[in-house]
Amino acid sequence: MALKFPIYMDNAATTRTDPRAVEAMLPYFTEKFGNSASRNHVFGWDAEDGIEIAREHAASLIGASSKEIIWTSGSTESNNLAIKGTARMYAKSPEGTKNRGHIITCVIEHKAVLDPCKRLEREGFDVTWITPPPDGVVTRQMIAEAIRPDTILVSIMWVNNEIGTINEIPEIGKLCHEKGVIFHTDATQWVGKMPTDVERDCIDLMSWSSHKMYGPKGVGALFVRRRSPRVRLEAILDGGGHERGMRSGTLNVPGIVGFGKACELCCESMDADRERLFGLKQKLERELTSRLEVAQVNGHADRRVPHIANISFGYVEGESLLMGIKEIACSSGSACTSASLEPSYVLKNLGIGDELAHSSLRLSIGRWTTEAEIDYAIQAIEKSVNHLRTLSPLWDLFKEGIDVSKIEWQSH
Amino acid sequence: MALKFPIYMDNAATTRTDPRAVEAMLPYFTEKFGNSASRNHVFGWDAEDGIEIAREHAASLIGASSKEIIWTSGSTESNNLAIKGTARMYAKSPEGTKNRGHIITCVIEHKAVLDPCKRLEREGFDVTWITPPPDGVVTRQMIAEAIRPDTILVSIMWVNNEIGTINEIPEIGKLCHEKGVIFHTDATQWVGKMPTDVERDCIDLMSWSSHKMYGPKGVGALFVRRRSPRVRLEAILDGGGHERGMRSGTLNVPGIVGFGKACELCCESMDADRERLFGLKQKLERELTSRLEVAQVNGHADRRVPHIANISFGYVEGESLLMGIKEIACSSGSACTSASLEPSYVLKNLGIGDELAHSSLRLSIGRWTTEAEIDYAIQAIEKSVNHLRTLSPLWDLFKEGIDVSKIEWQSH
Amino acid sequence: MAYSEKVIDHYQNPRNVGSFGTSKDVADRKDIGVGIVGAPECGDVMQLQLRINDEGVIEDAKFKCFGCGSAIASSSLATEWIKGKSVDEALTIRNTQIVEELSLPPVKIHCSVLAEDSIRSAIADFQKKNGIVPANAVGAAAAH
Amino acid sequence: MAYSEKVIDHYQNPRNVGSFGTSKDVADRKDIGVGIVGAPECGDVMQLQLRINDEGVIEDAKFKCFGCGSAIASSSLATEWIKGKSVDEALTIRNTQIVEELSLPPVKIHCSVLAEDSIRSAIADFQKKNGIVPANAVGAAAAH
Repeated sequence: MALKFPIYMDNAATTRTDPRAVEAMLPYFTEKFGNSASRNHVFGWDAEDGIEIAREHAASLIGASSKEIIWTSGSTESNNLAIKGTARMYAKSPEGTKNRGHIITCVIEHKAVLDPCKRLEREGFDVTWITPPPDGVVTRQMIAEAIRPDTILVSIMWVNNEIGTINEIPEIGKLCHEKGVIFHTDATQWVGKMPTDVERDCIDLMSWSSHKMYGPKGVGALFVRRRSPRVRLEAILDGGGHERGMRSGTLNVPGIVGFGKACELCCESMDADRERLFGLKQKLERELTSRLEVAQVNGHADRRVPHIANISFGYVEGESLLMGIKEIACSSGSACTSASLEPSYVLKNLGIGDELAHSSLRLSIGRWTTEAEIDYAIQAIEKSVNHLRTLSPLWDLFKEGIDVSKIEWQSH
Repeated sequence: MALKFPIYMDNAATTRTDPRAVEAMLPYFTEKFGNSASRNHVFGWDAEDGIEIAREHAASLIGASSKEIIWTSGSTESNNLAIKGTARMYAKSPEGTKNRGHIITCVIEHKAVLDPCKRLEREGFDVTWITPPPDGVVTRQMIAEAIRPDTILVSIMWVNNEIGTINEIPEIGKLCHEKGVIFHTDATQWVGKMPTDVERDCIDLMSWSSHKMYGPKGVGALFVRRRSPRVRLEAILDGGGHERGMRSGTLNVPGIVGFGKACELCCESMDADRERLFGLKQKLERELTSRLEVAQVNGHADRRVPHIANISFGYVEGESLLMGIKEIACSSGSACTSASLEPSYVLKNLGIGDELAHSSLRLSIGRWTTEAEIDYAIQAIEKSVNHLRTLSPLWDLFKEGIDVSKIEWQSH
Repeated sequence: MAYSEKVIDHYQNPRNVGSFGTSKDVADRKDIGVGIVGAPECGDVMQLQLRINDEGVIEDAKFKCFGCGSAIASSSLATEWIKGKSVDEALTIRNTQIVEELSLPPVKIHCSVLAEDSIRSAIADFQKKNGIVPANAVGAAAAH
Repeated sequence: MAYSEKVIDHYQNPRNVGSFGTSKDVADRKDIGVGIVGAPECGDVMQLQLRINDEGVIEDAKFKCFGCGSAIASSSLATEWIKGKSVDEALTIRNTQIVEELSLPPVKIHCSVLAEDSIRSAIADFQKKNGIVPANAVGAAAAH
């Protein structure tokens, strides 16, 4: 089959919506278009039925009860609601005071976790920021050492979105339940791709997003445990009392229906997808690191999800590499996904070095990635890296045997 | 043309998405499916282009610059962001203190305004709750009397969602600008239906929602004035710094594109739609109040939008009336749109009386409402009211000349 | 929250609608017991009139109702159930039986309570008119 | 944030890539001025080597660049512009001209600044090697 360009390898940023999910959504725009809060007519009932079927699918994907699913606009909102909602609900002293409670998180979390935690710091909460070792894995041991008698919340992502490392989530969950601390995980890069059981793994709050698992953008979910313990949250969006009072606002009916369908599809194809993607990722990493000098896979050697490969190519700047392989849509630690030009804080914080952060490429594959695309990517990246090294003054220095990191650079 | 049942007359709850808006969205699910924050490939650029074109349409619908449009998940979020964001940004003293600033709003606002204001009261702000007279109109004079030296925010809806009354928004806007007070209006039932010019009318912050104006659910906008004055807001959703730092989170690209298309369509057909709907609403109200005894139109006689009719039929309970006209999808002040069975707080607060609140019907029409549907509704409502009055002990009392309100009822 | 078929049936074809006269008409009739419960500002008022013979058997029952479909169905059903029953039998009807028969959702349970109340209230009116002191008067009042 | 056609052209066909030798090779050559600006941890390093004749004319220029497409294009363009120019003329090149020629977006202006810096730095190196004190040395240094 002929390749179709550009090849999409940025599935960690967002995924294509599965056409079956789009098809499921369509009737809810123009036929069953009611407001699910309308209690008195069939348009409202149809919308509510759609919502509740989706809730069942979302719940069964993660081993929860459907009453434990709160719909949001996406992972950012889910994370904000979980973190701020818990802190403000379980605060040990009122607003305007200090020492309102202790929160543990990690410096390589997504900004949607970091920024709410920073805000809570300003609101009088105490935050411990764990820095994982260069392999990127947050362990039970690190949390155990950080927990204090006044700890109210631990928030650790299941999978890091840039390097794909898997943290010790079940172990941390069990620890938190032993210690009576509420445990939140941002599972945006995990759910739908890997088997999930919030009950077994002692998760209290879990965020995830439709558009990272082949559903539409603009919808997310927050799992909120209802028993042992029953978790309560202070809402962020007030008004009307939808979603058990935790999230007011007219529900995005078509979006939720599409998300539900995407959950159902992930349930069905997760095992096959996972194995196939793992094989493709292995090939990509193996070929690139064997064909090219000074190419390193970032993150832990084994504890990584099958869809994210993050590789640094020494002495080549990432953005220029993206330009050289413009028929492949992927991202680099060099140019942040938001408007900033700072290199990836994730790679920086792991002590990989700013230079290798600037030289990194994230290739994230998905349901429609083919082996032919992987083969093409390998060729294209090899060629472009070699070309850029002919332009690179750093490559010359490296080849002369000079340690680039020892030079005193004239920064500007 | 044969009528198609059920007839939808609940356009104030939500509207059918215009098929042209759905068509505009479709490519953004499966073809141009990128994350608009992806800066390095064509999937991201296409998504961003879609967002920015939509922003232009939204801005030109309200006379703003596109840089003044912040995308949200809907009016509830827009209202929360505008009200809490302003109060927390312009607070006169820190959290945990009293007298942090004065806010003026009105008791018949939507819950998405009332509940944030109540939360701010708990956070140390002082709120004046204006109760409008039975005609429901909030005037410049009422605000002028309530403004104090420490007033930081006035939040008054443009149109009431239950009775359709139009408040003195341009006049209140000018007053607020004279006094240096930030002015927010929840314009959910106004924008897209009536000509809007935030510049002329001195609006600083304005919320509205896609799904009330023939766009998809799950998307809203907040207009945030950028000059004279430049309004600043403390974000509610942190993380990533999207939307000029005011609203983080991956943008709902297809939803926003659909919303943009809906704005464009409203620009085109607003004048014609408005005139047609006004005629239909007039007929509905005129016929029902002339054919039936003790039937009153709620709200101001003239200052009302063309798409909302709210009529009370004395001695008939609203929910049973809905059941009697089940081929017409509409709502009643008797059963609240959320899960509560409380009668409409809007009608109650206007001093119409709980009894007439329980007897009210809201018929809200829209782009696809036909005259044949109006004629059918008139017939069906007349018939059902007459039938229910044969069952009503209150109707008998009325007919015996007994004043129902003077009886001491055995409440349970 | 669609209505059950039985609620719809009672709503569309209510049994025993009507009265044996206005409040004034029946005020002095010792064979008629009148119960009016609820309040307009609460959204439901039920009026039940019972014609009771010398043996204490409810020979006929008529209702009127201002209220939602579930309230109308509950009172309609109540008239069906009590016709032909003795006063004592009628007093054994519990709102939970109405809930079950009509498959009322939790938010509509108050309608069934109102129907039970209207039966008790009408019988109490009959007993008061006839100077009968019910054995369990205190208990019944305390039940609500 | 698509790149302009001129940036793409310079990226794909960079002009004057290379060097007149390694740093060590050219360290003692008085006809060569070397400028290396930027830092790896900032994501861009530009190396410019100029061969300048006795009349102070830039006879040849070579660059290498570790940096994004805009940085590569800026340095490539700089070599094109300064070849054949006198040292004094080369010093009149301003980053804003590079921004304009390449249609660089605001977030990429720093690339043009780096290119201007590399010209100044290479010329300063040449002047230092040849004991020339530039008339406007203080002014030039203060400009950045």
